[in-house]
Amino acid sequence: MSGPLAQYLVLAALLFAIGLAGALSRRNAIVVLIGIELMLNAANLNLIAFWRYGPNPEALEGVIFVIFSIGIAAAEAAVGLGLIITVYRHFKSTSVEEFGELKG
Amino acid sequence: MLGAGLAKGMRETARNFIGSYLEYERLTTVEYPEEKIPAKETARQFPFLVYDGDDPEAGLRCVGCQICEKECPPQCIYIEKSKEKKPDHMGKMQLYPHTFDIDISVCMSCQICVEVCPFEAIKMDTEFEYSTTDRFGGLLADKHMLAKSNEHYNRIHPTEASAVDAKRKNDREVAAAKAKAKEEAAKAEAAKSKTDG
Amino acid sequence: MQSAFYILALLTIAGALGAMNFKRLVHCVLSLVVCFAGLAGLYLNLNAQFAGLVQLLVYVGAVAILVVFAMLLTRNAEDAPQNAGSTDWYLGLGVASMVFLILAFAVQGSELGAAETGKLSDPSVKAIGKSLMTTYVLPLEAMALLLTSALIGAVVIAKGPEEGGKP
Amino acid sequence: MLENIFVVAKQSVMGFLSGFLPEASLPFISSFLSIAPILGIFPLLFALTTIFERKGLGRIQNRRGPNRVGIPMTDIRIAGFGQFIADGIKSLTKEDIVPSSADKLIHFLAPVALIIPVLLMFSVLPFGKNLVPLDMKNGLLFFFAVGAASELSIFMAGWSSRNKYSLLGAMRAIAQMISYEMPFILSSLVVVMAAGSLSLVDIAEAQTGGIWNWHVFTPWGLLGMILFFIAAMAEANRSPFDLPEGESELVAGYFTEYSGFKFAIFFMAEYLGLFAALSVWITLFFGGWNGPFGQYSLLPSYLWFMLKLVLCIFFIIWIRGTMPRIRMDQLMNFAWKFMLPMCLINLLGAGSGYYIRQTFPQSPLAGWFFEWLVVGTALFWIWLELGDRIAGKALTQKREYRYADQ
Repeated sequence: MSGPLAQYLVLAALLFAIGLAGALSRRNAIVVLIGIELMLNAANLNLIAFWRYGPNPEALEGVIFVIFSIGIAAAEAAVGLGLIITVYRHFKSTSVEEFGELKG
Repeated sequence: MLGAGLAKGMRETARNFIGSYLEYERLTTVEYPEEKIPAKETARQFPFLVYDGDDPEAGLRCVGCQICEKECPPQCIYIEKSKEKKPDHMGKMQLYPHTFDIDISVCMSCQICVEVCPFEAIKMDTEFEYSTTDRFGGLLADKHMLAKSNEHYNRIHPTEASAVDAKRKNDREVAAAKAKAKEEAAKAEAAKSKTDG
Repeated sequence: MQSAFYILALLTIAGALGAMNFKRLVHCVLSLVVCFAGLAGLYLNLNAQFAGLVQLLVYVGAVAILVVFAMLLTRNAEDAPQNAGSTDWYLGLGVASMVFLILAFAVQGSELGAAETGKLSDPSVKAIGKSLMTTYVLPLEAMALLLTSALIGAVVIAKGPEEGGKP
Repeated sequence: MLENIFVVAKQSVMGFLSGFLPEASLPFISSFLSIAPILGIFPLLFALTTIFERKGLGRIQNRRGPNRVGIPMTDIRIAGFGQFIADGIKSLTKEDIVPSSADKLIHFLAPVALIIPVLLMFSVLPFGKNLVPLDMKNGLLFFFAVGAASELSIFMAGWSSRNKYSLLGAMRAIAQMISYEMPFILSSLVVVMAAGSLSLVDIAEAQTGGIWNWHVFTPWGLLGMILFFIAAMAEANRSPFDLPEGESELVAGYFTEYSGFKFAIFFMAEYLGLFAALSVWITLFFGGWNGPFGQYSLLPSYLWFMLKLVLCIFFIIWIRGTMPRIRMDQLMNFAWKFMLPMCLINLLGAGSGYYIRQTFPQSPLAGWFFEWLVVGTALFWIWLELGDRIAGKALTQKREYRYADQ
């Protein structure tokens, strides 16, 4: 497959891979969260690209899906950062290695 | 109601805004170099030397006693006494200052020189516009710059100056009376010695 | 439109790489903002105006600011050293490149008809709003509930125990 | 004739240029011709506002304000209106100081990143009939989205200076702008509901036909107008919400470490953001470029717009001369406990007002009357209750000091 849709899909794949690499290899919990946000955004880009170059752009599924996804990402960021702040209060660090001690 | 206080405040500021164009008295400031607020009677800026009569050289009240020089906290006064004497207003022979300099840039307007002067010779002026482009020479006031007439003193501090004038007049009268009494006593002494002798 | 795509794609990828690789957390966040702005530009390029502007409003205006706040509240951890060359790093890089290669091959080899739609549809906000209120009203309500609970949850988590009271 | 003078002028210039310039360059020339007047007029308005503000504040405090600087080398003073040129020259020629421990790149980028979104905000504003640089379907959303981007620039400025005053100012600014972002957007939604469009051009056109069609003369529009104004003042860090740059406690807030022309850019960005917010305020509630007399327009539409904008500028100067700066806890309480519920209730009021008017299709006057009677009374009552019970208490309560009172 080639053409504009493939371009967007490859770009989204690259974005997803960068986010994944960051989320797996960085230690700071905030950076891990940023990586997860990047992966979510890659998915959003896919949705929009499929909607635009798909067979039926008159239907609004793609855009609506993205709007919901953005809303969920905002909620996720708020809760995730709240958790990070709480853990920081306890361990005085935001390194994900500390988080391992949380297991019961 | 929320906002009522704001409306009240805005009415007040609007009244100020319009009023400041209509009523001159509302303005609390003047446009300085063109307009000036006359100095208050109790204002004090920098010292000056008082002289009586028309001749600043002859009428200078200062006798060069150097008390002010010693008392001045920032030490901005420099005095050199004269060699010869001349009579003061009571006829007593006194020295006078040969040199009398005040460094205005150092003076802190504390008025201690005025407080300590026993001859009512140094007073505080209300003049403050001494700005100059010459930082060192321009702010060093010498005897000629400092000497100002008793009329000037009466004009800027009328209450204080009239008290000083009355006191000096009284001093003069007392001195004259004393001199007269002394003269009479001397005359009587002479007459007595004449009758005796 | 093609040159705009390349510029925006470059901006997005550069921003994403920066967000994952800078040492300072603040630089990561600012780089992330560049990435988000690039994505918003891509959405606009794809004629999804509403989605692009919402992306800008929510991600740049809210999520990035939230991350900034979290960063400022956890200030001691500002300079977390990155362990380049450790096992974690190799693992992350390896998995990520595998994922990318698989996805890229899948996309290239896909038989999916790349429907070159001639007409550009530009959905009006009215249409989006109407379908949100009719077809998708249930997800919308669920979303509202989720956001409310997330708001309350975040406040409860981050507020911590009451001062002087019981923990 | 006068109405379309700018449109005609641009068309004739474009027609002239298309004769010998290559085809590909024409869109750029066209954009440039649309942008250049904005870049000329609004910074000039900013410069004039600084001098008007100083003179106005002076008069409010029974002073004269600046009245010295006129034409150099002469005694002509033109009532002090040479001041802004002197200020401009001064800030242009001043030394640019960068703190040695600052994050140099971000410190340099912050003013640039601030002025770009602020200028972008102007691109969707309808300045007159057919005078809009970018007629976007989602113009209002664009305005809010771009405005949200300026928060981050303020954070960049505060953080990169490595100064605690800057950082505190930036923290305050972000907290304030995030808190008032929601009332800012929600209070404008009533107009979007009424006009059925997010395009500012459509919103302005929905209010043509005389002063009684302006949204401010409906109960929800009046309330929305007040709420939008308060939120806009807070978004623009304008007095009485100028805590981020509270001179008495924070030196100058987030731009403490900026000098010379970078400082001037911060200053200008603040005022330009304010003008943009006021322009949206005018467009949403005061008829935009519409004159108040229906089809007897008297003045060209862009002059009506500028007249309204200048009146708004005088109004905010008046507000600044009246109100003291409020406290941080008051600010937050007011945003979350009063502004947000009030905006949500106002949305309800706008919806019910719409249905009340729908029930009187024959006589708009009766619909208007009943709308005021029902919705207006309800909103006024809620304003009183909420204002006194919640906001009044929050605004007047004594502040509790955690450490100082012991």
